[in-house]
Amino acid sequence: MKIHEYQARDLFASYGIPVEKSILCRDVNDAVKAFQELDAPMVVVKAQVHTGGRGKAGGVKLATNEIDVRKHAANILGLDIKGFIVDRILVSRAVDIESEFYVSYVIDRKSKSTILMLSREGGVDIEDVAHTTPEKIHKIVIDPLIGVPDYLARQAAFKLFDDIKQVRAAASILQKLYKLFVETDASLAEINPLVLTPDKEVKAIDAKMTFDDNALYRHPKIAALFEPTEEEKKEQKAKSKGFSYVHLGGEIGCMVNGAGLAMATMDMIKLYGGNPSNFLDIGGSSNPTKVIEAMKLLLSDKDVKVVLINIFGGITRCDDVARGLLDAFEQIKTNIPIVIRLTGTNEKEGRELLKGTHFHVAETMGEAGRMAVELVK
Amino acid sequence: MKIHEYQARDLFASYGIPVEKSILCRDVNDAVKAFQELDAPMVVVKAQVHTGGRGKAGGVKLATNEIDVRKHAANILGLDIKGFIVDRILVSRAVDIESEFYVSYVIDRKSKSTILMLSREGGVDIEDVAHTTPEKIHKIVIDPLIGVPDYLARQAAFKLFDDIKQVRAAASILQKLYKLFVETDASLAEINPLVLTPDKEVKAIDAKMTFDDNALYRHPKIAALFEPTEEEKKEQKAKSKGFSYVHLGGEIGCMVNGAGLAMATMDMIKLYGGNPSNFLDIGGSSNPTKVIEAMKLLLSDKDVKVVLINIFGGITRCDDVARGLLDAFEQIKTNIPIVIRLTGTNEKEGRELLKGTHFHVAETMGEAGRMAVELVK
Amino acid sequence: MSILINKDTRLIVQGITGRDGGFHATKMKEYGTNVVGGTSPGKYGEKVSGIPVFNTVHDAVNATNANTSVIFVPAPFAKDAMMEAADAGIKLIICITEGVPTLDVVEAYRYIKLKGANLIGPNCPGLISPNQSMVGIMPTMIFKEGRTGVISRSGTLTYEVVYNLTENGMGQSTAVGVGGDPIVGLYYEELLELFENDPDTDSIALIGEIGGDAEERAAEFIKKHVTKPVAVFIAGQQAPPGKQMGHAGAIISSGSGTAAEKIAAFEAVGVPVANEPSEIPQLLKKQLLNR
Amino acid sequence: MSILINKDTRLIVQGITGRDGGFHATKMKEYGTNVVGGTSPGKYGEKVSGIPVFNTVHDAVNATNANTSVIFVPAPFAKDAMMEAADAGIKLIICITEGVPTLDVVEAYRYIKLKGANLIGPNCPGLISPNQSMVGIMPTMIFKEGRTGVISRSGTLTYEVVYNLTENGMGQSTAVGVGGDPIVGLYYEELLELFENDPDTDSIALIGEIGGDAEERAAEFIKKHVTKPVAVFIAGQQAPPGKQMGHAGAIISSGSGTAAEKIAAFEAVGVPVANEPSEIPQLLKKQLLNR
Repeated sequence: MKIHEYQARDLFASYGIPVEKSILCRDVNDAVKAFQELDAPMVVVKAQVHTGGRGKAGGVKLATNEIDVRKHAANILGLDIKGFIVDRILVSRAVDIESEFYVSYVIDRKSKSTILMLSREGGVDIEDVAHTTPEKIHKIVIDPLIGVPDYLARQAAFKLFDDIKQVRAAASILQKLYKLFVETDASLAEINPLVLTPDKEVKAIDAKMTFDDNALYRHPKIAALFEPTEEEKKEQKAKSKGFSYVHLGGEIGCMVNGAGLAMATMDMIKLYGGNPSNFLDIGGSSNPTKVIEAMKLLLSDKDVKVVLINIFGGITRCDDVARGLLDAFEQIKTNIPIVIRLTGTNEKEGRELLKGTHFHVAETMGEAGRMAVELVK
Repeated sequence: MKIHEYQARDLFASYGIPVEKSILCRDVNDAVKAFQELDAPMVVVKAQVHTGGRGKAGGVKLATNEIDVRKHAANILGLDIKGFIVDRILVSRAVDIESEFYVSYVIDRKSKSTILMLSREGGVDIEDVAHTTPEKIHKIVIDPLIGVPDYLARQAAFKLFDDIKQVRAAASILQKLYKLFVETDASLAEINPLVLTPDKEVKAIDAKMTFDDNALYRHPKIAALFEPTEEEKKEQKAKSKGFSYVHLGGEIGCMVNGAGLAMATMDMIKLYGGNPSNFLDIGGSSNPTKVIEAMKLLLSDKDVKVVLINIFGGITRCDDVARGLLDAFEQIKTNIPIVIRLTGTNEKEGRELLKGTHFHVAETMGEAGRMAVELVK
Repeated sequence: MSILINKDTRLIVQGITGRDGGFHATKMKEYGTNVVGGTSPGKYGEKVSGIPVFNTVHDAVNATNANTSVIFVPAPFAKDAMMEAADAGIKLIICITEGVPTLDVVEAYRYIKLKGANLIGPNCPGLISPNQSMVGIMPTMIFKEGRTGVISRSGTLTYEVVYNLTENGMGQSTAVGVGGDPIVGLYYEELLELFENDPDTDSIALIGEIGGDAEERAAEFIKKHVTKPVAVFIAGQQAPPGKQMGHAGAIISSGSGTAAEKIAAFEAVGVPVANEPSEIPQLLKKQLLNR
Repeated sequence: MSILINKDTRLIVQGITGRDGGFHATKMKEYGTNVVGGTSPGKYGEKVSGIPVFNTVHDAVNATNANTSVIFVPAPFAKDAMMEAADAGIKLIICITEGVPTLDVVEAYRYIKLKGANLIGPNCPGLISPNQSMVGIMPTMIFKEGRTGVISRSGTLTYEVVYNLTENGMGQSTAVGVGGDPIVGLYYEELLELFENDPDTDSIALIGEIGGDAEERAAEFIKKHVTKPVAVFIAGQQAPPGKQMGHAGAIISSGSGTAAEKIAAFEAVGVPVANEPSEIPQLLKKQLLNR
């Protein structure tokens, strides 16, 4: 789950990580008031959206006077950044910067632990640094039973700074950030850039955090920060009913049990020249109610011209699945052609039950894919 | 460092460990007021002293009415329990007890970790249980990197209880007690007895904690609970000057560098028929100021008839030590005979310097011991 | 005959008195898995389908000499269950539970390694050595004893591949679903090594997915250490970047983890990649014939 | 020639820019110990008696290939220093610092074992293999190269015993002061085993103290595993129960840990116990002659 920069800054501040004073604004007048209140020679006006690349999209601007603040705030509010419409901006004291650094904690699949990533090349796209000069990114695997003791924080901070005072300041930030990471079940906690000011202070200038969805149940305050997009609301609704749904935009609706099989089905549609309209995983069981809910969601997409149902009968047998589908489609009235492919336990019995209905029945995934693509034309 | 039961109870309560309501009293009228305030059918009046065996000494009494409360309070206040005069009593609700259990966390030298000890034989002297029926005491070594996770607390609680509700209650107490133990750097946290009441509640009826002196610097609130005895004050004063002192009561005063050598010196005095008056370890260095302070402390004991100084010259050489002693005894006027034994680096040079002084100079520990014992007669 | 589980497997089921635990314990026992016990605190003395229930894993191990455990407890308790199993001396821990917080898995995994044990899952279907032992929630009827090892990040997709293998006369030595979460236990490299060293495995089917770089590392590992024929299928060629597909495993992070990259990695080391799951059997047969 | 340290020891001094660290680093170097570096955060580039200073143990190990570390940092930082050494790959860690909180030692010790390293101390004088290497604060001039191993819980008492050994022509292979705190690293059993297996050690002097039951366990261990002559001295026969004597090691808990019990334990397994430290040499010589 993503949160906004200003929310992450609040979390940073509550863990004692030094961030500049900033004020969240929802309109131009608020921004001007914020500028007055901050009483700073220069401020930065930043779009608050759940995506990166704000700078390149014109979502981050410096201002030294009210006129500029007003102008930038007006321009940024309402801006479309990668499909996200800016409805909030953050007005923050601008800091003089001597040098910029990169710091993050992130879950690492390979080491099966949290890793701390550090670089003296901060402020830019860290992916670029990773590709062009990987030696400039330091990775330290954190032992979850030990965390970040003083010596490790110091050792890491020496990768960024040479002066012991700055090392101590950075080490303290690294320990606090890890504490925040662990105590909120984050999957990413990033400071980019961490800066050194001309008067040798170490500060976090940006704040980015994402959280583990599986752990939100034990962090109600963070869960409350969730702001779903329209698409995400649809996906959330699906999830609450026990299935996963992602809208894609093609014309062949898919309903599959299992995420891997669902992706393989989409791939197959493409292989045969069609376009999947969605990813829809109805999970383990295939009871009629779930099928009805899933089909309704699927058919609410007006682009869908054909539906492909691909079910692997495992613990639930194919004949039971077939009966479930027949029950379900008695309640769903649709003229859209339905291709059904059933494999697994008792598949012949299952297919037998579907014979003579309006379903197009396929034997293999390949056959089903070809039939669906053909029916679109 | 020891604390009183009522102080340990406060710590228990602050960690959510269930203890009965109780009130500390310093005089009889307080005790009567406490009885009224508790409004309980029965109370227990307990002496608060830094030693065990209160019950046997008459320091724990039950009362059901004001007259008895007054009587017991009057009897217990001022009682001498193993040399400790009772100046405080705790008046506590008395609980009906169905069964009694023993629980403690303690530092274990063998496993080099904290161990949890549990027994269904609570309320009695646990040392007796350990000697007669060791199989009734369960010991669980705690991994300091893991602590006491739910499963371990449950596993331990099943050693005491069979009913899952009581197991859950006890498991929660075990986790809280460990947290308290670790967060206060305790060396012992003991509940004896932990009881099951007739209405199936699990409660701590007594509370005992001792703390690691080395860690008191980071627990100022606990350090503030220190109440030294007169002897301890003497020892504390010595410690603040860089040496260790324990009063023993014999007639031969000892001043030695190193705890092991000091004990060996005491043993030797006994071996030759004398009685050491004290243990005094002046530690690594032997500078005159320290020697003067140590000698003053030693001579403040009027039973001392002879002083034995046993110094091993290691990094500090014997000739330097001899010079230091000569300097020191120029400032200390005493008629008490002083036996000095110097061994180690440059021992001959050292002994040479002491020749012709009023010191009795010995070559070996044995000789020094014999000389000191002889001089007492 | 197999890797990880076989006739000597002595299994306990953690959370056996729960709905899922009880159902699958029964299924596993029916299949012939040697289910020696189950755990559920406070339910000592009860039985589930004739399987004795214990209060703790420690008690269960003491009483039954179990060496393997499968976990069906709800997600908030999964970390504790994994650690309890490791602490009690269980050497192979299979966690079926889905939705376990990632940092819980990180911590439990560290502890399990510390205790010298192995973890499969969480959020996995388990594993099966056909006709010997099934631990998890696999649909046993589609499996057949044989000489192909199967490793998969996916559930039903595994079954699809296994179904095709079985239909084509290729039985399985062992099939393992490693689980779809960001952090799971045994993965491609460890399992490839086990299959490479298993005298009763002739060929290996590997089913990957978009997200992470585990497939790329597997390709590298195969190049260096695997001599037996391997065939691969990668799901998610059509997944748009940054979209989460059903489980956390299927997410493409910007600039890496795409199906195209993974397919290229395998092809670069001479491992054939199937266009459809149904192609796996012939890709393996072709290599077996050419040996 | 020795146990634990020898000519191959490559030592770093943690806290080398402190008063004690600097003083003893110089002393150790003067004795011939191969002191390859020291650490003090932020002091990289400085030198102490010609010894280069590094910011972290990690850096020091990378630059010098050190295998041993001695710690002189103040007590509140000792735990961190011990863990830093273990994490950097140091295999023998000697902590001289006194006053380290017990639970800090418990945690550091666990981590050191996890990393496959060994700890001596804290609150110990260190160890010496005469004419090869001295690590700690031992008065080197009283030691002489030879074939007697010395293990002791005490400081100056060790020197007393060593002095008597040297005076009686019995040099030392290695002398180790294990430290007087409730929890310390290597102890009687591990050291007895090392001396038993050291071809250049002929006999062993063991110096014990009241408190705990380590001496009793050592006696049991000697009975089972030690064939070389051992002589013992136990300090504290006159200590009253429950009194703390100078350091936490010397406390008698009620009902166990008395000198009498310890002496009885050794005598029961045929190990002679000296009445005075000066008797140790003859107790060993007698056994060596009777072999």
